[in-house]
Amino acid sequence: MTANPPERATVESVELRIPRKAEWVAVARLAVAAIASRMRFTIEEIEDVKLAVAEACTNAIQSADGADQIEILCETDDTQLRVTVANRSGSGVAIAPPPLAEDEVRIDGLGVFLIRSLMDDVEYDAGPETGTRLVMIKRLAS
Amino acid sequence: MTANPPERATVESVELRIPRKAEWVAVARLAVAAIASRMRFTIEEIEDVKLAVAEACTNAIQSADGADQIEILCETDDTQLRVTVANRSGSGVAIAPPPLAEDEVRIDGLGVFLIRSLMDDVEYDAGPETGTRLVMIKRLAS
Amino acid sequence: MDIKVNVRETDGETNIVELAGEIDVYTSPKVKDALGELIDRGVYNLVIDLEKVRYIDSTGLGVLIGGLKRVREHGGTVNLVCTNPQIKKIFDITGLVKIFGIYDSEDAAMKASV
Amino acid sequence: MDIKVNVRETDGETNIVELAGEIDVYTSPKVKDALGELIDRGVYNLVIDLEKVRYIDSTGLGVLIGGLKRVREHGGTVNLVCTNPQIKKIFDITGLVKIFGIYDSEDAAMKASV
Ligand SMILES: Nc1ncnc2c1ncn2[C@@H]1O[C@H](COP(=O)(O)OP(=O)(O)O)[C@@H](O)[C@H]1O
Ligand SMILES: Nc1ncnc2c1ncn2[C@@H]1O[C@H](COP(=O)(O)OP(=O)(O)O)[C@@H](O)[C@H]1O
Repeated sequence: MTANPPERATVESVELRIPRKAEWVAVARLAVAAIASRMRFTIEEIEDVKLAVAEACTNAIQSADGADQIEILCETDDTQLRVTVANRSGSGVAIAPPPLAEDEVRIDGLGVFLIRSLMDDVEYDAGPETGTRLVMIKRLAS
Repeated sequence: MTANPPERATVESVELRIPRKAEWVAVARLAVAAIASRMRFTIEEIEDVKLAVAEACTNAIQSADGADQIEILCETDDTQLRVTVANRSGSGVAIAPPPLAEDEVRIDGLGVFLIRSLMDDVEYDAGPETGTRLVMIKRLAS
Repeated sequence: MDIKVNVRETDGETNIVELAGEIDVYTSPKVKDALGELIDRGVYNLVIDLEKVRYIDSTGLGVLIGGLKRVREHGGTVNLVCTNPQIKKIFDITGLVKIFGIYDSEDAAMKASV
Repeated sequence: MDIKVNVRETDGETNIVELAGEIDVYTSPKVKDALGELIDRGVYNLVIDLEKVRYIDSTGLGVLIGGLKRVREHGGTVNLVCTNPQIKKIFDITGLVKIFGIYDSEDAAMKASV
């Protein structure tokens, strides 16, 4: 016998694609906040999701993989919000980020650290085929 | 010689897909407002675009064509915001809207009238192949 | 992204319906139900206060028009309180300013209601 | 979705940098430039007022940390004014509360600055 996943309420999805540019992250942030507001999240939880998604977009922008779009998929049900942030690159190959100017401070991992702190579940995969995908889950208090 | 269209500034696109349900229209509205805010629109113009896009989504919901998603494409350049609202139906066939309850008032055309009043340019096409598409343009003051 | 409906009785025959939030395709049924309930109870003079409404679309306008139609059958009135320029503009361009009384305050709308 | 930077000189050596809006990957370079300009001019004691900041992300934090690093080379200080619980929370979970002085008012931050 295989373990069946627990039965799930109906999933409703919102998909958003923005140019992979800093000036569009605010749009993703506000759209995701609007989605989270439709659920039973508290204001603090909405802010958490907003920041986590923005951090994921910022990562996608700062990585130098040649993608020109960021895809944000939000899947909601009665229990949780699941957000997938992915680079839409032709090649999908994530390469090293550009070198920083001398006076720039790279606090490596601050973005991902924040995401992990703010969300309940985070999965991160980068592969030559899939590009970089960050999957984050925020659960509703039951 | 053919007439060349005037040269255009770079177009940047944001794509949004929401379930074809009333409770998601607010997400489209807020996302489009966020996009318009990134441009040089006045607060009044942003409200215009917000309402026009919401009316287009409402139409898409109230039509009974079996589509399960609404697709909102926002194309921006230095001169304008162009929003396309389309039903994503399998068949694409738009059929008559459901009959109204006796006490319901159908002010036919109020939605489309508002869209036409609030936007600078509106194109509307419904066909068996394309489904229903509403293309609306709001121009930036030059 | 929600609507709150608060009904207040007054000394006279008029009831004040205070709406707060956004009236759109999702929330307008709630407004419709609230108005319908009042009218079913025989309240035909309504002041609808839109001061806390940040957004209204054609479905919201449809609900207000529907309410007006119903109370008029009983010689009633619907007077609106609205100063928000964006919302007044919607009543302007749709021509609904000519159908509803639109006032700057509840007091003014109440006076017009009798 | 923008940031406003307002620099105010005071009687002493400290300058107050008042930020208003959202500090994210798009707007943080503007904050970085403003801080860099001050530090280039030899202002090494900064009070950064975040009371009108509604949102800050890791790039914004990075800019503040970068500023702190630079002024510290000259024995300077960066003290923050912040009471917004959501923003304080970000400084908490990242451990940055231990690196910055965070105060409830400009007065308190100014006093700590000397
Ligand atoms: N979406 C992504 N696409 C490609 N690379 C990524 C993505 N997210 C993170 N990375 C890579 O992981 C590294 C570490 O990310 P992160 O922990 O957030 O550090 P930082 O806060 O400095 O951006 C980044 O420098 C980047 O190279
Ligand atoms: N996106 C759409 N998809 C399918 N049908 C539509 C769409 N938009 C409008 N329609 C059709 O056009 C009719 C007129 O729309 P409209 O002028 O907005 O009237 P109303 O304000 O009563 O919805 C609607 O009843 C509907 O059948």
